[in-house]
Amino acid sequence: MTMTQSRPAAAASATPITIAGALTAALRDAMTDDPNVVVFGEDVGPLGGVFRVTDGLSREFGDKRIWDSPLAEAGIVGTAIGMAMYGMRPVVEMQFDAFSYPAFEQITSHLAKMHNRTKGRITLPIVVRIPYAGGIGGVEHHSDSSEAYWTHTPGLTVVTPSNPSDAYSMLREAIASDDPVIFLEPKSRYWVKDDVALPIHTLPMTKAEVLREGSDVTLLAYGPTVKTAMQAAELASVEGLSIEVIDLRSLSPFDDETVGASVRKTSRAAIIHEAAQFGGYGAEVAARVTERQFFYLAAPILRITGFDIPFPAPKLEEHYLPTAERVLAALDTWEW
Amino acid sequence: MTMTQSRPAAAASATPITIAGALTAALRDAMTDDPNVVVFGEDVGPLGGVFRVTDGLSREFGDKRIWDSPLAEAGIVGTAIGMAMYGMRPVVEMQFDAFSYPAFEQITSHLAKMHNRTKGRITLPIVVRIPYAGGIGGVEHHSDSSEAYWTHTPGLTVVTPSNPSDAYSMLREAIASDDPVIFLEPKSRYWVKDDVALPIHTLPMTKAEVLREGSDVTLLAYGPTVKTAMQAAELASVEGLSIEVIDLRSLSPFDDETVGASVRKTSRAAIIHEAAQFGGYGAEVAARVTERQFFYLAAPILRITGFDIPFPAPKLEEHYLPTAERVLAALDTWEW
Amino acid sequence: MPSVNNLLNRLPHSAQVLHDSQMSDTATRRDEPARPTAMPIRLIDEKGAAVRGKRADGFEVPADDVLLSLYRKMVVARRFDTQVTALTRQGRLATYPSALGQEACEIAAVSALAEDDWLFPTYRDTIAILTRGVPPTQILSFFRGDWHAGYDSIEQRMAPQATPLATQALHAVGLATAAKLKGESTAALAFLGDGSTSEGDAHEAFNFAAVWQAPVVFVIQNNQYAISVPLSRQTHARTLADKAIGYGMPGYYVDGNDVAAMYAVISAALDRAHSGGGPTLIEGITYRMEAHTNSDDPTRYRTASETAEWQTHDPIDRIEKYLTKSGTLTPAIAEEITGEAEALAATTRDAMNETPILDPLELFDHVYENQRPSLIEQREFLARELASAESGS
Amino acid sequence: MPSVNNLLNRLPHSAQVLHDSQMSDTATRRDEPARPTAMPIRLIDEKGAAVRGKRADGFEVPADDVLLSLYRKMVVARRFDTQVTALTRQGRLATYPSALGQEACEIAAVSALAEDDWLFPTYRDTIAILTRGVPPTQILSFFRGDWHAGYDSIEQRMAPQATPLATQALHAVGLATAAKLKGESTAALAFLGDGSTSEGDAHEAFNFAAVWQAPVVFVIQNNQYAISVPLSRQTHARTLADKAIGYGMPGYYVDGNDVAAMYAVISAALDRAHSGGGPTLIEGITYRMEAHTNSDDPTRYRTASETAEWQTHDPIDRIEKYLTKSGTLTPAIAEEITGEAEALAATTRDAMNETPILDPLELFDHVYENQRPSLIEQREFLARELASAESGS
Ligand SMILES: Cc1ncc(C[n+]2csc(CCOP(=O)(O)OP(=O)(O)O)c2C)c(N)n1
Ligand SMILES: Cc1ncc(C[n+]2csc(CCOP(=O)(O)OP(=O)(O)O)c2C)c(N)n1
Ligand SMILES: [Mg+2]
Ligand SMILES: [Mg+2]
Repeated sequence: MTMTQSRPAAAASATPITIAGALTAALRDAMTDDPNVVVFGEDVGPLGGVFRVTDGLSREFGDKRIWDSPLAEAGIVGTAIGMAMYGMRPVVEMQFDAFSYPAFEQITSHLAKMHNRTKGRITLPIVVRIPYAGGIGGVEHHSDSSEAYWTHTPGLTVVTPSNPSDAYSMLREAIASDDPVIFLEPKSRYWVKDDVALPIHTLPMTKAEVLREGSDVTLLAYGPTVKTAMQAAELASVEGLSIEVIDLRSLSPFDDETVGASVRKTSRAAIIHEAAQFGGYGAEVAARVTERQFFYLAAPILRITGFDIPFPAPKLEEHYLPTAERVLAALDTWEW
Repeated sequence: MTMTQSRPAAAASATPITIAGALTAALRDAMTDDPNVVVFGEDVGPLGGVFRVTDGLSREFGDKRIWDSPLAEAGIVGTAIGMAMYGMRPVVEMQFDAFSYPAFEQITSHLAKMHNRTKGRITLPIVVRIPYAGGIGGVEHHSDSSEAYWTHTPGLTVVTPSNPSDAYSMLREAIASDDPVIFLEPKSRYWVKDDVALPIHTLPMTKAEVLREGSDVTLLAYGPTVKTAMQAAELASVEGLSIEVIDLRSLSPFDDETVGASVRKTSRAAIIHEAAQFGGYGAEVAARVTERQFFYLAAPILRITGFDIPFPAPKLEEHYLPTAERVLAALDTWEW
Repeated sequence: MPSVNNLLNRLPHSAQVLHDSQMSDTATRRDEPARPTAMPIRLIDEKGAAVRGKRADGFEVPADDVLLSLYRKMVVARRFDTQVTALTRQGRLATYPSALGQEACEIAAVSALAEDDWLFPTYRDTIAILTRGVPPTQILSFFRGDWHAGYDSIEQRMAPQATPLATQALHAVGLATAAKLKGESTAALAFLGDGSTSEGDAHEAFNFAAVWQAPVVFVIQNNQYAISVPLSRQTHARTLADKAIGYGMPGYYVDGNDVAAMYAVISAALDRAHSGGGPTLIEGITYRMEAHTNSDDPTRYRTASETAEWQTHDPIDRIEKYLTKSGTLTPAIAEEITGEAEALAATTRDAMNETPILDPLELFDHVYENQRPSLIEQREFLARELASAESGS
Repeated sequence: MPSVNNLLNRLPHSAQVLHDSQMSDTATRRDEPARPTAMPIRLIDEKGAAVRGKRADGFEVPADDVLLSLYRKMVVARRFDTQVTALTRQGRLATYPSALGQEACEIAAVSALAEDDWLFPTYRDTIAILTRGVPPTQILSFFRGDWHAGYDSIEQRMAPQATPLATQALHAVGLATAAKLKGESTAALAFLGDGSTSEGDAHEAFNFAAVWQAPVVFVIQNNQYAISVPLSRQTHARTLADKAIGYGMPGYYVDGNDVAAMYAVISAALDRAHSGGGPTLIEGITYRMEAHTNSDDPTRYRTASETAEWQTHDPIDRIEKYLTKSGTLTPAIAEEITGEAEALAATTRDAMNETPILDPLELFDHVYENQRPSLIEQREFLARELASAESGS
């Protein structure tokens, strides 16, 4: 994956590291720096999580800092809220996207609202880590993209890294934040490697990043679809189309500034995500960018997304997931 | 409220009836016609529900047809699913919008998906009635507008009536549908009266309805904001602005045809809802209408919505809820 | 520092149970947590007489000075409660869920708390919050509709009143666990209604508390109804306290209109919590004398005679009789208490007759700790709208 | 027609309990539902000997022909299970959660069902579905990744295998209640794992079932782990069966590797359900011998010696010994059973070696019963894309 110019060139000590590994490192460093950081959830202890993101931490920090909770997601988020009220900074894991749904009431009615209802007297510095999206051949309920549920909920900050450097930097920042953060981890990208020297500070987690500059089209992507966007840009360049790729990184807040500047330059934009299109995150992106840049737009903003169907069974997911080819075909539907 | 031309003039036997009353009548008639229709939830029995929508039904039908369940929303939806698998047609009530959140997993992972996962072998003819939105001075968690959560979930049908005739007709149709329906009842409008002769058949519940014709602007509204749109249209007409008002009625599916035709005519549109703007239902409306009608649009589609904050406490809700004045002020921001 | 997962008194792993088929039936019974008694624990009966023997389950009537203090708080709290109900009927408040008749549970619980302990109240438990020292205006701003939470939760060590049922029980478990992890003796007490025990969150809270041996006390105020729904539609169990058995924690079934019994049982549970003994589940049998809230109509679901019958079990009556008999409650003291109660009622009336000055722009100021540009924009939008409305009028 | 709310055997309203302080401690005890025994109920021990007396809790060893049929199904199911695990290792299936070691629970439950009864299985319970007569291809299409559910749920009276934990228990309660409301004797049986009992949905299911007196049987297969998490991190209760007490329903603590005991206890529970006796909670103590799924690594959380120890409690071994001793299981029959098992394994291998032909366009055909225009559009989009890929290649 082409790294942005703004990211520092790998230092001497840079080593190949995966997103999963970078997340582990971020957790380790945060736990080392602050004794109030605790980690719990299903199987995060000795097993190291089903994706091994907490691998080794249980041995290193012991079960007062990281432990397996009972199997109940509302319980996990609900008790994290109580802990945060007493000064801790819990990082909890929902094992798969769809298994965050039992915690929906705790997240929307409490996690998101406590700061507001107490006029900031109670802060909830909690990170809810959710491996999300498809591409790993998971059976039903293991490939949902739930971001639109969270981004529509005022009080939550929702971010998603697409590469190891951001995975580290953004998770550190999320843990350090006094606002609750829904931290979406693109599970199909856990094993992507980059050469990175840790610790690394990338852009603030609330900022979008221009990963590739271009002049004809702005492609907006996040998490698992950043790679798709980069591939599409590469393919398009062969045909002489210059595509700017922006990794949104932060879904809530949305970085209007960075995206606006790009769209004013290119006058055409498309957003790519895996979730169903209807009421998906792309709707907000298309609506708000159109509102703000209407008179710069030469064409409607395209949404290249999953279909409005439940996520398919493993053997059919390839037909559901947006591909670079589908992106290019979509761009072709514009009148140029 | 001005009724549409397409709705039959009140028949001889028309009597004043509220939305709540029309819903009660629809439940009564559906229960009378089909012994498989059962009603349960919190306080729907002898009390008749906190909004009295099930008033009298318990006495009339007895506790094999309508009863108070234990206080647990996942339990209510989950058992309704099992009942539907055995041939019943449960109509369940979530007492207030935010109290549907404990049922989120049952709704998104099962209610919405069962038909698809079994290739239609299992149908779930279930109606989940949810009184929603604000305007009644409710304390926190009693005024949420949760529609965007449901409309983003493939497999659900989401409808909302704005007047007594539709309340009756759409609830009958929802109960008769073999698809699960989220039936959103605008709680601030429960006591609005119209002269109606029941039973009444209005438009199919999946169709939008042009409530007022106009040529300059299309105002899209649903549930509680239909009244706001009509008021705004009335006020605007004084200033010579001709506003077409469409009551969406069906949020999922979206009636592209009716809305498209209107927007192609007016070339300007705005959507009004109470829910927070970011990722709200209006985002989908703005995005899809722009996609389809981009070259007909003279200006970006406006979203006149709640702010991106938790629903305010009773004394402050007036500042949050979209008003006709706010709608008119928004239309003024367009370059004409 | 104790470990959250260092489980005390674990039973032999069920595998081991399986291995030895020669084991006698009782061999695996350990010192089990206290099981709820057959009859609700009671220390003072309706006639104001002390109860001893099995019915007291080993608990003792608290000293007279403790009881007098409880009595005083109950009287004051009741006066406050009736005052607020009256103000609500007059339209001063948006809503008020009264605790009339439940004073024994409310006051016993809050009085048993140590200063550092946390309380997790529901909408029903306003008088407990009052009794813990929060000024009426701060409490009532929630029900008046000024803002969602009116008092300083951190300073008062009381969570905002919870509306989504049973959710607060999990917060209590989390907070208690955090205290335990930090090696502090803080305990948490969560109130729950009988209806709320049906929610999944109640179960998860009881279970997390037991597995983590969290210093938390759950006080279920079984007031017989969840709005209109009677207990018989909520559970098929003998008692709600029996649920404790399924979590391996001590459970107590208590006469919730007997403040002496509630105080004794809750105090013992808090002692256990403070000293590493884990959680306790307590059910107090009581009755909501008022409507669910002012917008409820109890004639639809219960008879006047039922309510009248419960009147004879009034929680204040019996302690009044007891203290009068013992000579602790003199007419002079009674008069003083009435005076205190009336003074509070007057303050409350005055406070609620004032119109609060609210700043709509504050709506945008607390959504996040890290304010975001879009909310600043929206704040400015509303500011302009307010300004133009001002200038327009 | 029975009424869902016509509660049988209700205890006196707690109000009444309060009234009479003269009542003796035992006066309120009614005929309580059966409480779990101290030791797991067992009818046949590891040596293949019949168990009598207290340990059998009044249950009797089923007749030899019943046991032989159970044995046959267990052997066939195990062969199937190991075959599928092997096929998964070879990459033929996306995933497979094995039930190796849990055959007694699985086969006893499914064999005890009446024809009209419904089963609500989890991902773990593939062999139960097989044993109830679903062809391997239909079952395995889920794990192969063809579609979410592969068999006809209505025809087979089995819900699709549930992945979101404990959610299916509520469906079972609803279906059983519907049958009861219709005056039919259909019962439902829901499987649950030990870990799943921690979910709120498990609680709500148990509670709704008890309050509604639904004809449902909950069978908890306590296989000691929820993926890597041992039972001690999941509950602090003596047993999971003890949870029944908190719902006022009969609870049974059973040796889950004793197919005779599981069959006897489940059959009795189903009899009760069929005749209006309400729900039952049964915990079978067992062990998952394989990894959680093929992508799990059990060495991270349990020792080889623990697994080896459980091997000595194998559920097939003991029934084999029992039937051999009794002369019912002859070498000829054993050979015949092996043949049947091998034949099934072969069929399964053959079936899974075929590449299924899937139509991607079907993705759009079952989302709704009432197809909507936007999905027809999306279907056409994919059809065009597929066509152009075809012509492009
Ligand atoms: C999750 C949730 N569901 C429903 C409600 C609506 N509701 C408010 S109070 C109430 C009854 C609560 O009964 P109980 O727990 O017994 O407490 P009580 O009001 O009797 O003190 C209900 C159903 C709610 N607040 N939260
Ligand atoms: C609601 C939910 N949360 C988490 C998961 C992920 N998950 C799948 S299986 C499993 C463990 C289940 O353990 P148990 O209930 O004991 O059943 P077993 O697998 O041992 O048969 C977990 C955590 C899930 N499927 N559903
Ligand atoms: Mg109650
Ligand atoms: Mg298990």
